[in-house]
Amino acid sequence: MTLFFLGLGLILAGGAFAWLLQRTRIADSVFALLVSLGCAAALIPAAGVLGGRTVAGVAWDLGPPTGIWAFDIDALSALFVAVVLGVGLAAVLYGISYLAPEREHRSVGGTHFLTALFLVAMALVVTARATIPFLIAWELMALSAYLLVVFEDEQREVRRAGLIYLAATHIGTLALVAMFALWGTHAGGFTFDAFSRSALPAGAGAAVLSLALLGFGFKAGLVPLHFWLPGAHAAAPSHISALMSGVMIKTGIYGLLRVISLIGGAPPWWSWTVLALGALSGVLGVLWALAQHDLKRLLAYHSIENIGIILLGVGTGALGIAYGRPALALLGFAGAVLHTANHAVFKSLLFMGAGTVFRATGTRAMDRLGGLARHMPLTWILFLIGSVAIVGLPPLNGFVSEWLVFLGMLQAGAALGPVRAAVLGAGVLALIGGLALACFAKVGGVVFLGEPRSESAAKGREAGPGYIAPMAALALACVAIGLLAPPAVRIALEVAATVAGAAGPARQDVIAPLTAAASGITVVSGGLVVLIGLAWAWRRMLERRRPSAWTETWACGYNGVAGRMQYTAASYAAPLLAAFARLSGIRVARAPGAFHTHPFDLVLERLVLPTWRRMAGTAEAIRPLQQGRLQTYLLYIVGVLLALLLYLWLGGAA
Amino acid sequence: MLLLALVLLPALGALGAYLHRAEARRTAWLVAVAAIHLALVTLVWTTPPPAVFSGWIAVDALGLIVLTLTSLLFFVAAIYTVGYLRRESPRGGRAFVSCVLAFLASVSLVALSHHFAVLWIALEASTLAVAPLIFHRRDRRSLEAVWKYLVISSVAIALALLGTFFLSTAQANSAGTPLLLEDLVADAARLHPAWLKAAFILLLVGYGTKMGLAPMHTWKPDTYGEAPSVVGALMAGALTSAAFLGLARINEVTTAAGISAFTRPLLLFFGLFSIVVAAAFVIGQTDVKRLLAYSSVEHMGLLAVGLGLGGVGAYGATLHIVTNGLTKGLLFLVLGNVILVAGTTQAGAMHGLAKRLPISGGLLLLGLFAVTGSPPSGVFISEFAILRAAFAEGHVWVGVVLLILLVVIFLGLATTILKIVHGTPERREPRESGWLVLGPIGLAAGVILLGIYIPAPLQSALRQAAAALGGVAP
Amino acid sequence: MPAADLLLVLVVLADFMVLGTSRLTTCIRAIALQGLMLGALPIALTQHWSLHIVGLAVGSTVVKSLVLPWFLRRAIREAAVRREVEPSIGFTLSLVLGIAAVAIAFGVSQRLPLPAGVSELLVPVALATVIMGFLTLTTRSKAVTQVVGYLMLENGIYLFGLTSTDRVPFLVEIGVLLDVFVAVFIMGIVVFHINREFDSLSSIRLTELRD
Amino acid sequence: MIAWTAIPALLLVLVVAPLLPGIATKTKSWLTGRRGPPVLQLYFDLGKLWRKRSTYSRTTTWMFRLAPLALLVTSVGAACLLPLDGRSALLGFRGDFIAFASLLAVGRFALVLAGLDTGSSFEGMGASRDATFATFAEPALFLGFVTLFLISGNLSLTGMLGVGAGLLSAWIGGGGHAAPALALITISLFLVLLAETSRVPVDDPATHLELTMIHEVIVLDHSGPDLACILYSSAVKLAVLGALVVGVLVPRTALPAPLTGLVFTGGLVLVAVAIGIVESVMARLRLSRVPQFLVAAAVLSTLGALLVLVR
Repeated sequence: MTLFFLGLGLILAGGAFAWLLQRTRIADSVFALLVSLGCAAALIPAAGVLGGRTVAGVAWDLGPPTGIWAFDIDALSALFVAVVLGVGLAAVLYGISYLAPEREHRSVGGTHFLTALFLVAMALVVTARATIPFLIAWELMALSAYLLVVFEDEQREVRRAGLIYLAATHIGTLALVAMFALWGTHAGGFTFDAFSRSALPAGAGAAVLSLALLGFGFKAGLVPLHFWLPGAHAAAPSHISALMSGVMIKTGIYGLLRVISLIGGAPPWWSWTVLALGALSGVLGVLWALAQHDLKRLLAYHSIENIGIILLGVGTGALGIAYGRPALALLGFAGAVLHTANHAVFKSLLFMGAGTVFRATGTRAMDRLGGLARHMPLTWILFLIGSVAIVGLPPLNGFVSEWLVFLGMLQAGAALGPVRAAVLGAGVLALIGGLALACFAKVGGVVFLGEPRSESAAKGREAGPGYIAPMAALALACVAIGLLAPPAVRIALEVAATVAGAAGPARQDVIAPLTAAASGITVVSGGLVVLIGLAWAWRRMLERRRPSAWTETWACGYNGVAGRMQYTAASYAAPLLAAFARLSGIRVARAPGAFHTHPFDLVLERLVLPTWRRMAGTAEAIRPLQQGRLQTYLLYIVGVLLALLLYLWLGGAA
Repeated sequence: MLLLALVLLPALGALGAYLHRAEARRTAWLVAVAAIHLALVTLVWTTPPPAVFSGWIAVDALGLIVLTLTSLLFFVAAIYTVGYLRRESPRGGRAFVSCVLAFLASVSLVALSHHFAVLWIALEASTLAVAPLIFHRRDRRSLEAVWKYLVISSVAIALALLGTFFLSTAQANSAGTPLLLEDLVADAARLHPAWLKAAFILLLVGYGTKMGLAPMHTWKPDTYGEAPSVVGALMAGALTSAAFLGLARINEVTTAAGISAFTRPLLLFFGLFSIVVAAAFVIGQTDVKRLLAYSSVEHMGLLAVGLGLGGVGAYGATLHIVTNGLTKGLLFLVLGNVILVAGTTQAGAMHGLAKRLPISGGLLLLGLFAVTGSPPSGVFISEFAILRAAFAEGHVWVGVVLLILLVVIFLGLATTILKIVHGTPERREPRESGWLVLGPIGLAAGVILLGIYIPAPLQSALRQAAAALGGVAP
Repeated sequence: MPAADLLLVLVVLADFMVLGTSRLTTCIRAIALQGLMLGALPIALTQHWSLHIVGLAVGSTVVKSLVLPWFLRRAIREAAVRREVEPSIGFTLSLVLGIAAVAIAFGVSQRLPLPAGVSELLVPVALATVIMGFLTLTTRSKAVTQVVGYLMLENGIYLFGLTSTDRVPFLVEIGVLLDVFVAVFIMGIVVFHINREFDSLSSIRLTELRD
Repeated sequence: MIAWTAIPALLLVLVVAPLLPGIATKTKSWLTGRRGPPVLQLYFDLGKLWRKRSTYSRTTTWMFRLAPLALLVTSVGAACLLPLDGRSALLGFRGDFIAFASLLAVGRFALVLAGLDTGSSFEGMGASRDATFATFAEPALFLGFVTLFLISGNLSLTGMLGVGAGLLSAWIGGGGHAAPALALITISLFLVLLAETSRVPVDDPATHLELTMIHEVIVLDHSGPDLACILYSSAVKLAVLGALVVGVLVPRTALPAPLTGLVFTGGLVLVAVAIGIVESVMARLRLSRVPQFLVAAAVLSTLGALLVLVR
């Protein structure tokens, strides 16, 4: 743990230097160096735990009311620490290049400091083992993220997105505060140890679990608590979007898993709810992503989708505990944690790709992009790797975790009793996969392929190594996890075992065969790579013998293609969205010779904002209470006095 | 003697300030008195002095907490005043410093008094000391504000006087010095319950009005809206705490007399009602000072709720006195900086504060998160304790309502304050004056420190105070 | 005792005078009169003389019947405010409510267990005065009348305080008196400013600060 | 995990595959009273295309050239995962059916990107439609697998369709409602086959109007060996999905080895004939109706799964 805290200290110090030295030339290098060192140092204990060693937790007693501050790294924490700091390091390094052009306009050093703080807070969230440090880390994370989101606060949209984010996260935090208050009251202590030792009465247990779902659900961004997410992710600088989408929302998942492990399982109704919410988030997230025209908003909605997939895993695992099927629990949780890690990697990669595109072209509107593959080949390949991974296709990591989630749900079908119904979730997951494929084909095709749709897209040029290297590292991770499926699956299962509380031979009975099966994935993925590579070599050899001709696109007799004539993102998505009718969340504007679709968030604009307006209206309606006349104010006092005397007279005097 | 000095020093200081003709000397005088007062308070912590005037003036944990808060806030405010008076030189500056010092004297007396009549006199005196300060700007609006403040406060405090008389009537059959806190508590069983209850009601209305519990809070937005920011900080941080102390004192008596079943529901009701009203008026509030006033109403409500819940809630309420006081001081002073450069209290007319005044902007943001109870601010710790009490004492619905209202209030506050912090500023200001930011920085540090660690002496004081109020420390 | 009862009746009559008149000067005169009765009451009520009683009587008389009325008169002298506008509920209704207040006060006092040795009229009159003070405060719009209402309220409470004169120390009563004095003093200054600042012929509303 | 015995059947499929579209077309021609192209037409086409050189648009990138190869590799790869000989697949492991579906998806992903790579709105249109319909086909396919899993209790395709699947006993009324469930998913898988291989009523391979085409329009710009790859891959995909249908419909674990190959080939031919029959009796659906068609397939699969679930 010393190494861990030392690492976090280094990260913070790096941030502080970046801030203090921001006018000097060495600021960036010092920042990069210290953060790299810090991440490396803090990752060592985490890697050790994942490798099977144990770390001794620490606890300081600060006296009431903040009580004991305990920190510990178990397998679950270790995985999340690895995600936070691994992806975090890439994001920070990317951020240094990404923010460099902003240097003239604003305090970049301050942003770097906040980023470091954000990282540290997240690392503390996943290692804290007592209420107060957890909540403090949680809120530091939420607030530093807020400050990072409003980086470009001169834009109205950004401010609005920030406010909505802040409101959502605050509600979530309060739900957690209530959860801990309730839990601690019943457990007689506020450390996680006390929680795990106590048995909650049924009513309190239900309340704790519901509040956990609300509080962590807001952070994770599951439908319908997701409404803050697209705006905030789109508004933030890209490396922050990467961190938020890739890492921050996962702390919600961490929270759910931690609560499950502390309570020792959840009742069926809760597990089914999680499963249903996962299905809902998955389908609606990807559907709404499909409707977006803004690259980053689209990616943000995909985070909701992937949170849905993760929740399908979490729900399956919880069902496994609830119905006493440890194998099911292991598989479900393993799918969830592996997908969490995977999503962190490829979603950060994608957001960085989007940021690179934004820096190169100055726009995020997909209908103004196109043809970037020619001038930005590296960015395109890296983005493509991210896309293939997120769609869950071999040979990359997304496939491995979706495979686990699928297996988990099918495993439910092998059981007896009501839990069997979970098997139908496989159909939902398949639909999600299909929609995601359609969506990322759209993104890749519209943004990078074809012809540029605007001047700015035509100007796009390849980014420097400061952008490419962090993305390449993440892409490499995607490939590595995809090809080395067996160890990844084994680690995920070990982590899942800590969540499920499974131990001993039962656990090995599940882990060994699955790890073996995962080598099948390696064969498929490796085969795919090798065969396509061979086919490509062979085809090029053939081409050398019969050289190809180069001409215009045929386009059914039209002369060539012009940028504006191409299929747009909106028209591409139209048939799919039409099939989902109103659920798809687009407003269609038709005019002779013109067709526009405007995506909007169903929950935000149909539910949240109207509710808020109604509340504001109610508040407005009682304003006349404070209408300025002194006599009326005095009447209030008299009225209160009389009412109280009446109370005394009627009830209290006896 | 030390206790008397705590009251007499600022009282004589007030007279002395009036004799100084040069403004610079007056402000130096002010800072000096504040510093000495703070030093004396520190002395009280290290060597608790004996009671004087046969126990009428004494120091106990609860009083000491309020006294320290007041002294600390006053010191910060005094430093701030140096910068403030440089920027905005008021007419009648002489009266300003004198009244501020008189205020310190009266609030110190409130904190030290263990006699209900003395308590009343001191609170009334503090009311009157503040009145000229509100009228500081001498325009129509401040005239209206001071008039409303005076009438409502005076009427309320008159009711409190009636309550004090009732209390003495209730004591007719019991032994001990009339209206002396210790004797009332010691012989509480023989107090006449009906008179005691009536006394509680009147004191609740009287001191509740001084605190600003809804619906008796009506003077608050007007007063805070028109008073100079320094005065706002002192009122919202110290004066309301002193008024709450009055309520806490009678609560000590009712708890000892065993009529909590009668008093606690009332405290809960007024507490929650205050928070409801605050929530309703915070939404869409465009005047930043009125916004803070309603926030103050909310926190007074929280204090009442904590007291009404008992148990850990009493501890939470006691801690909340401190955390709320520091936070309110921070917010008022920082907003004072904003108003000094913007020349208005309308949120719509200020934006880009984070770029215009980076330090104040950051502090305002911090204050916003602190006052809404985000960890790691001390306010969070105290609110958490109150929430725990709601669950532990079986008032789950109180906890639920509280949480929902806190969300609404957060939204209202955040909407307005973030509008000020973010955006593009009209122009940039030169470097911020140290006098104007030093105090708020100190307060912010204090608020955050209390959210992480509570020093041992304060901890034991809180424990004793909670026990006196019939509660327990967590 | 009869002297005390007579004084108490006069106190109530002064209350009604305030409620019934439209002239500000009459109001102030009524409150001055009431102050005089209050000054006399400690002496009339007491059974054993002491410096405490005398001091209280003198202090009250000076503050309540001389200084404050004089000060209020001064406050309104410069502005030509002489008449109270119609109160928001009308003079007749004000008087009727005043009578109701007296009735309620008597009804309530029947139920309150009082320490022995106190005039039976004292508590009802105190309560009636408090209520009528509130009535004045909440129905009149002129600032001066409200100060008068506040004084009535204070007088009622003071009357109640007389029930426990022998138990409340002298120092306290002087402190209370001083506070009331300063309060009215400051109010008077504000009234003076109000009269100067706002058009004295228009009805003074003071409702600019609102939400 | 790897069963080399599956190689002959695999080779058989790879060789026979181009025959199936020919048979389908021939059947359709016969039924509509025409002679139609020869059954081996696709072999001729492939041969001709192979000898030509490719023409590329200057708009396109390497993606355009990669797609045909990816399609080829993934189709063949999918074939490796199916127990074509009725016993075991070349490669089998727990959850390999997910890899099976995903491999087909990889090919489609590449093809859709290649379509968008040309910058032509015709191919964009085709890409959009292909992606749309594939999306709706996916749940039907997976729920089919789910049903097979529920019946067999096995998580690999070999276990679901080949050795140990117990499909035969299921058909003849072994466990509860297994037989009707199998019938339902057979239909469902056949519908998926029609959609995935772009046949009537989802798409008309014979159409010549670009605006109504789906599959054909994506590959408008492909030529020479690239087009040959695509056409061959489509045929393999048809054979693979056909083999899946045959595998469900005709469990062959009990048959002696030589007979298996014969029965299997016969089954594939029958599937092709069935496609031809459907093409001659049905018209192409309106594009907006296609999702409904595929949802219907998914509903059939779900129904099948439910039948087994509630046993």
